[in-house]
Order: sequence, then structure tokens, then C-alpha cells
Amino acid sequence: MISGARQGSPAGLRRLFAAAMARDLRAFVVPGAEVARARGLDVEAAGLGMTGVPRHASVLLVVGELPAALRRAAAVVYAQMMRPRAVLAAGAGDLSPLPGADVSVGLSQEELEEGVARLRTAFARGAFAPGAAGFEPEMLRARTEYACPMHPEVVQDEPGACPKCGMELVSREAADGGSGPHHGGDHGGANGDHGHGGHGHGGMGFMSMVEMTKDLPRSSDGLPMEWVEAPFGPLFPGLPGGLFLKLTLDGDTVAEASPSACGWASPGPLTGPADALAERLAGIDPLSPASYRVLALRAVEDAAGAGADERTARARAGALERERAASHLGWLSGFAYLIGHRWLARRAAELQLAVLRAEPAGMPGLRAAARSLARRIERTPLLARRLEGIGALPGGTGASGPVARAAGVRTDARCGEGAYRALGFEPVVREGGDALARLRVRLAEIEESLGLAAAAGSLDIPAPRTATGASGAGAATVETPRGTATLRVALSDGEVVSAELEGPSARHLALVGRVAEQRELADALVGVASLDLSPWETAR
Amino acid sequence: MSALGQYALLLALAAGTAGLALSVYGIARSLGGARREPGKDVPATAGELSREPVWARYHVRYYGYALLFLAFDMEMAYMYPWAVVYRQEGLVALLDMGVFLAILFLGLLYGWSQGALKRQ
Amino acid sequence: MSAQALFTGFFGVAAVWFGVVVFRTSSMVRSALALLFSQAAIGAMFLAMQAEFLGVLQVMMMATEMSIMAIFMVMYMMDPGGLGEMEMTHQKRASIAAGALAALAAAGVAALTDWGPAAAAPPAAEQTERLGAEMLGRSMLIFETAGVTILTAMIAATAVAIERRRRR
Amino acid sequence: MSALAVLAALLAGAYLVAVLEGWSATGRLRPAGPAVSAAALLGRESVVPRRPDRVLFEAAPLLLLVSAVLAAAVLPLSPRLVVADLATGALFVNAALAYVMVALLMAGWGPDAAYAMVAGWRFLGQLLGYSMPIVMAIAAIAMRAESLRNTEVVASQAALPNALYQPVGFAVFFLAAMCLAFLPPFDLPTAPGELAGGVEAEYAGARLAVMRLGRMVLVVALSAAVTVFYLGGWLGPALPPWAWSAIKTLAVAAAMLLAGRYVPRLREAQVLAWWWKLGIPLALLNIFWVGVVLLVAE
Repeated sequence: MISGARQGSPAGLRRLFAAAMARDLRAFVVPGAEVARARGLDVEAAGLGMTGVPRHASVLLVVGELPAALRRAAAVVYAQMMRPRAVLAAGAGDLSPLPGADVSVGLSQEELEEGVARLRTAFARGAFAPGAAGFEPEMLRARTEYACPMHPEVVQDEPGACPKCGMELVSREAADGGSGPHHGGDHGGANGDHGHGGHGHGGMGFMSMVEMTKDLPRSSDGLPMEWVEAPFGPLFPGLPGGLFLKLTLDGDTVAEASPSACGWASPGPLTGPADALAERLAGIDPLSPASYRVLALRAVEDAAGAGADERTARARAGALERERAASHLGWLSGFAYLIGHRWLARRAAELQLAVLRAEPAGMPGLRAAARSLARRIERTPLLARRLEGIGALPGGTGASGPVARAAGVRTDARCGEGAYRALGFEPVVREGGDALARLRVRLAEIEESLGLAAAAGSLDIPAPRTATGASGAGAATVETPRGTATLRVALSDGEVVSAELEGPSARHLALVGRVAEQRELADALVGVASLDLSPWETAR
Repeated sequence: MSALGQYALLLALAAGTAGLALSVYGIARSLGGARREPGKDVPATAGELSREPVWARYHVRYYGYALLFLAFDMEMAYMYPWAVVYRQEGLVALLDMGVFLAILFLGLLYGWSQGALKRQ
Repeated sequence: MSAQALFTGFFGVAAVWFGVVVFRTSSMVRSALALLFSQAAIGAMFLAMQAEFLGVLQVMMMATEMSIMAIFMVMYMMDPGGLGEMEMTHQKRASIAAGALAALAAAGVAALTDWGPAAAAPPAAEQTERLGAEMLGRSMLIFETAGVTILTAMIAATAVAIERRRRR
Repeated sequence: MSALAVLAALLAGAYLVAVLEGWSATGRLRPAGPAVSAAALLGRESVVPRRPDRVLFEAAPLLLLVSAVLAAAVLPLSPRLVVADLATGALFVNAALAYVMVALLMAGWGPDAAYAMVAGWRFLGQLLGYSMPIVMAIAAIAMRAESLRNTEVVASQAALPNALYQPVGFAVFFLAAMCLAFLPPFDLPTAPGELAGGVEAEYAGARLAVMRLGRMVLVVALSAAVTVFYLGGWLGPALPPWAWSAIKTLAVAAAMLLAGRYVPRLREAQVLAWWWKLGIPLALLNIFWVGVVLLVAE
């Protein structure tokens, strides 16, 4: 039996349907497809269909450990999935409030495939069961509150009379986070106001539209409209998982955008033995673990006064460039999914997985594949028109990485590094500052990075134990796939006593409003996605 | 078959198709109903529970097109009878419809010039 | 013949019923769609009366036109979802009286007029042809006048609805 | 009897189109895929969202399916194989398919959900774009055939199929048909990445199965319409007439489904602007072209 079985005895027609369901499993991936790919998992190759619609999914695939906020979001998605449903956990630890995983596997393709096979068996046998358990965690229950229809500010948990007008309070379900229609400044929703209109003004017979619309927010074309808040995250299929994005919609235009990220708990991974700092920091961002590993190693070496030799620096550059190419390809796949280019989404994912698994000797071949992909993208009809002018940001907005380089700003932490100078590195800079320019910068960087990784000749990250017993302060900067990350550490006797980490996504998160607001919904989402945010690398 | 027989057949087909769909629902329903659980019937929005209704005044941005469309839709009522007799009537029909469409096209150009053909 | 009358009557009742729903619901979208199906039922009546071109045209045009009406209702009416159960009608008694009176008058005209013997409907294909010949013959001026009327409507609608911000 | 044969062919066509769609979406050709998916959908729960407009929510999948079936019913597979060969068949196709938009509007508004509502109104906008060019293209077809009867439309193409006789009209109609069936790159109302399912997001289980079936029948109906209007329907050497119709229809469906795999989804503002600033003038030009050619030829 699976945890989300349907009530009923598994016989007759049900057995037939269960067999069909076992063959046709569709997974909703938490936190997102991009994390699964970055961890080297090819979900579709493992035989699971993928869907971004909870109602159409039968399997909740959890990849890696989730912070509490994302576990709650996953529980909401799971509750909204149709039975029979199951949880497949790949390398996930604690899942609560989700029910325990029906099948638990490690983070490797072989284990995933074996887990899918087990899940199929479980589905075929246990999709229907006589004693199916309910899923009713406390967080999903609606809280009832009582509000005055006349005074929207009067809301209380108990029934009673309004202290202002004495009217009986009306029960309603409490909103979680206040989504729904609202009129500009005041809240309380259309329902209360309108419900009242029928009683209070009934005698007047006719209400002036001017009177009724005077408090409504004005749209850009001067019409008074109601705005609606809708969540587009944390588990929205077109955006990186973990990005909490709430959009206030004026029709299909984004009036306001308020983003936040799941992030890592501060100071969490920063404190502890300095020699293991690299290990801990690599765990914060599943999308670019190598960058943070190198960042930590360099900062600790700087603090301990032990510089890395040339060979080590070169190998690290190779690892960083391999990760950059893989990360950009992963972004490209997600971005292609968002804009509905299905062939590109699949091809970029294949290349990303190949890059993640490749040895140095395989890099030139992948580079040729990346070049032909880039050429094909340049020739794709309608793509430039789709992206031109979307998410435009001029230079000097505090951005770094590809976002800044796409706006003609020559900023790259790699320029000052000896290992990169030796490899003949030259930063990729494009003009335009819009989603199209960012796409072009990343495409060029994929090719360049694969070339650099091939030239570096080694892709592993040597981690000499330099910090044992060391004291001092140091800092390091690494150009991650998303921009410049800086880490300042102070060591005392081999322990990190204080540390300060600054990643690029925190700065880019502040730009979301500028690329999204007053844009059509699809254009706003393209703008946000083109920033390539990693919700993981900001501190909560 | 007579025209009326054809209409009856189409009506029967519509009813039969709806009946087929309903019997599919019936088969699905025979397996049992949906279990009532908290949060399940809230519209699925990316892992957040949005319980509030969204039926607010919706700002449609293509109303400029919609207004011109209404006029063009009228015009189509004339187009079909005209098209059917076009070969019989010849040049008269071409000129007649040419003038009619030219008048309408003026309307389209006016709307275009006034910015009706864009997102408002 | 009797089956024809039966279906005509059936769709007539359906049209009236949907027409009633238009006013009985407080949801603007439901109201607009009820009007749509009321009009579509009239189209079906035309078909039952063997006016094929007219019927199909009515069914087709009302689908789009009433849906466009729905967008303007959702844009401009308060509470388009009818969540507040707000009373959207006024001057109820007068309108009911006027409606009943008009219905009686129409029924009276229909019942009391001597319509003469019913002519056999021409074959469906011929109807369209005759319509076309009429349009290009005797009624050409009316047809072109309709074009000018539509142009006027287009210009008026654009002028009223589209604000010219570029002028400023 | 012929009506039953046509309906069986329609179902078979819908199945094959579903196989093709699976191929265009995942790149894998699985002949049993749609049957397994359909059975899997029927075995799953199907909830109604809280406080919906229940009537609209339930009616939408049925209306989508019924309108697509009615459109297919007036399109001939061969001179004899047609459910109802209406005198205004070409117009009737259009009338039936207008209700596809009504169905999506209902599906968008019914569940009272943000993604679905944006998607539903989006599709109405899309209709404003494709609807005029589609009727204008059909008018040009009727000019040549001197009839709106679909069998006569096919017969009028004995010398030269309309795809060659009026290529502009063919291109306009083909693209408008893709818009109508909301196939990629015009899949604005379902937009998997942008709206997480859009109008389909709240449908599950049996309701979703009916909706998907309606969509597949719709693609078949539109492919058959392209075949009848532009590719000479059943006309062709050697093979029996119905086989020609079937081959052409499936080829058109495959072309429609595969085109969207290699291009990104269009922006709504662009779809509308292109149809009105380019599509409608081209469709009018096509009518003028056909008119002149017909005058010169006689």
C-alpha cells in the first residue's frame, strides 16, 4: 500500500486502472527540476513523466534535503495532488509535515531508476487499499475568523457583534498571507464590501460608479481595477524552486512583485571547524556546490596564510568552469521550459548531465556540441522577438555576473586570477541588458567555460588541510555561475569564529521588481527567470 | 438526407457525445469519490494555499482589438452569401465587396492610427 | 411537421429559460454566457425552421460577441463573480410589468395576425445564393450603407475607448 | 451506417494524434501511451475546487468535446463518408469551433483560481486574433467552390488544390487553426511554464480525460478542415478516397504538432498585433487575389 492510496478494495476494474497508473507515473519535482538536474538526476530517463501541475501528478519526487518552509510548500502540493499519490524521496532527510516517503533512494541515477521500479510495483499493488490513511496536517486546516461586513478592519477569532456598529460578525476562512482581491490601500476584500452594498444602500436604489470606484487602484491606462495577489512560487514550474514570488496582478499585468528566497539559515554552515568549512558551504547551494567549496577553501587558506600552488589553482579553475557550463545549461533548460521551447529544454538538460559526468578528455566534444547548440539557438525563429527588450536592466544596478556582463559592464572576478590569465581567459561581454543579451552571454560562456575546463586538464578540487590550528582573518572572491561571491572569515585555533558570506543572488533578488513590474505576466516571468536567481545562496 | 434530418442527426450526435462523456464520468465515479482532505480543494498555486477568491474585476488589455473585432464580425455575415454568388455576378461582385471592404479597412486603419491595435 | 414544431418550441423555451437566467444570477460571467446560450438557442430555432444560413450564422456570431460582452462586464461591473450576492437589479416592479406587457403584446400579435399559408422553405443552398443575389442586386445600397454604419461604429468605439496619450 | 464509420475513424484519428502529441512533447513514440494515460486518469480522483462556478466548471470539458465532434461531423472523409453534409458546412465548422473558446472561457472562470482565470481571458484575446483570418480564408474557399457545402469544396479542387491556388489563404488558415487548437507555439491558455497548466490546472481524473479527448478531437477536426479546404480532401490517385483523406489529415496533424517543438511560445501582444496588422490584410488580399483569378479565368 502507498501512503496516498485511494479508498477501496484492489479488485476488478481498480486493479486494471492501478496497473495503468503504475506504468504512467507523473512526478512533480520538489524543489524543482533544475535541482534534480544539478544533482545529476535525469528524471525522465528514469521513466517518470514530469509535470508542473499538482493536480496532474501522481508522484511527489523530493530531491535533496529541504528547509522547513519548502517542506511545508511540498505538503501543500502533496495535499492538492489527486489520489492515488506517493512520495519518492531521493537523498531527502526529514520530510515532515509530509508523510514518510513510500520509496527512499540515494542521489544517483541508478538508485533513482531502481526506486522508480519499486514505486511502480507499489502503485500496481497498493494504489487502492481498504484502509487508506488521510493526510490532514494542522497547517492545512483553515482557520475560521469573524469579520464585520461594514468595517473590514474589525476581524476577530470569536463570533460576536462589531464594536463599531453592533452588526453581527460574519464568519469566513482566514487568508494565509492575504491573497485575493483588494482595493488599493484598504483590505478586507470585495466580498465584505459588496455583501454590504446590497443591504445598506438598497434604499438608495442606485449607486454611482464614480462613488464605488474611487478607492480602487488605477492601472497604467487610467482605469480603476481590482488587483489580485497570486503566488508564483516557491514551487512554480517555470521558476527556480525555493523562490517565493508573490505577484499582484492587474489583469494579466504584474502590478507589484515581492520576491523572497528559501535560503540557508544563518550562521548555520559558517561556524565550526575551518577544515570542514568547504564541505559545509558546498551544501548550501545545490545549483553551484563547487563554487562555494572553492570559495571556502580560498578564504580559509587566505586566513591561514597558506596560498594554493599553481596546479591546485588550475584544477580548481577547471572545476569552476565545468560547473559554470553545467549551471548555465541547467538555466537554459529551465528557461526553455518557461518559454515553451520543448526541444531546447530537453537538449540543454542532456548536455548539462553530460557535462556534469564528463572527464577532462570529454570536454572538447562537449564544447563542439555546445557551439552547435548556440548556433542553432541564434537561428531559432521567433526567439529573439520573444526576448528582446524583456527584463531590461542598464549597467550599474549592483548586478554582477552574466546579468552585468549582458549590460556591457566588464566585471568578472576571474580577470584578476593568475590561473585564469595563464589559461588565456577573457570575459564575455555583450550589450543590450535584456533577456536576449543574458541568453547570449550565457551561451558564449558555456562554450568558453568548456574550453577552459579542457585546457585546465583537471576537474577535481584538491582540499589540503591548511587550517588545522590556524588563526587569522582572510577573504576570498569567486566568480560563481551567477556572479561574484565573497567570503570573509576569521579563524581562531582552527575554528571559524566569524564569517560573512555575500552571494550574487541576494543582490539580484532586489532587481526582481524592476524587471517584473508593469509587465505582462509572461514577460515578467521571463525577466525574472533571465536573472538566473539561486534562492539557496541567500541567508534567511 | 433532408436538411432537417441532418440537423436532427447533429443534435443526436451532440447528445450522444455528451452521454459518452458522462458515462466515462460514471465509470470513474464507480471507483469511489474523492476523499475530503484539508487543502485539497484549494486551487493549486505553486505550493502556497490561496484560499481567497480571485473573481475580481479583471483588467483585459486587448479591449481595443475587441471593439474593432465586433465590427469586423458583423461584416462576415455579408461575406458568405457574397462569396457563394461571386462567380455568377463577376465584376459587379468584386467592385461591390471591394468598396465594402475598403470602407471597413478605413476603420481598421483609423483604429490602428489611434493606438487601438496594441496592449492598452 | 409536428416534430419540427416540437423542436422549434423546445429551443424557444430554452431561449426564454436562458434569458431568465441572465437576470437571476449575480455572476456577470454566468449572466453573459446565459445570454450567449439564449441566443444560440434562437439560432437552433432558425435551424428547426429550416433557415440554415441564418441559424448557423447566429450560432457562430453570438459565441464570440457575447463572450466579448463578458469581458466588458467583468472589467466594469462591481463584483463580477457574484460573491457578495449583491442585488444588481433596480426598479424591479416597473420592469416586470413592462416585460409582461411586451410579452403579452408580442403573443397577441403572433396569435391574432393572419400569417397566410406557410411557404415551403427553399433548399438550404439556395437560401444562401438568393441572399447573395439580393445583396448584389436590389439591396446593394443597403449593403453599402451597412458598411458605412459599421465604419461609424468602429470610429466611435475607438474614439471613446482609446485614450490618445501620445497627443500630450 | 456511414455516420458510425466516420465516428470510428474520428476516434482512431484522435488516438493517433494523441500518440503524435506524446512524441512531440517527450520525443518518444509510444503507441500504447494514450491508452495507458487515459486508464490512469480514469483511476484517479477528480475534485471540484472550493466554491467554484460549478455549472461552468463541469460544462467546459463537455462543451469542448461536443463542439470538436460537431465540427468533425460535417467534414467528409469521402463523397459518401460524412455524418451530415450540410449546405453551409464550411460555415458550420467555424460556428462549432467558436464554442471551443466558450469552453475555455468557462474552464478559466469556473474554478475561481488565479492561473486558470488569466489563461481563460488570454484565450479570448487569442480568438480576437485568429477568428477573423479564419472566416476570411473560408470565404475565399467558398468563392471558388460557389458553395459552402464541404463535398463541393473538395470537388472544386479537382484541377488544383487550394493550397496551390491560394497559398496565402492556406498559410493564414493553417496558422489560425494552430491558434484555435492552442497548440504550441500558440499554447497561451495552457502554457506549462508560465501558468502551470492554465485552464487545465484545476481539472484532474475523468474530467481531465474528457478535456484531453476533446483537445485531440479538435486537432483532428482542424486537420481534417485543412485537408478538405486546401488539400483536396479525398482526391488522389490509386488509393481509395477515404485513405487519401486519412493520410492527408494525419500529415497535417503531425505538421501542426511538430512545428511547436522547435520554437518558443509567442507573446500574446505579438500574436494579436501580427494577426491584425499582417494576418487580416493578408487574408483580405487573398480574397482579392482569388476574385481576380476567378474573373480572369472565366
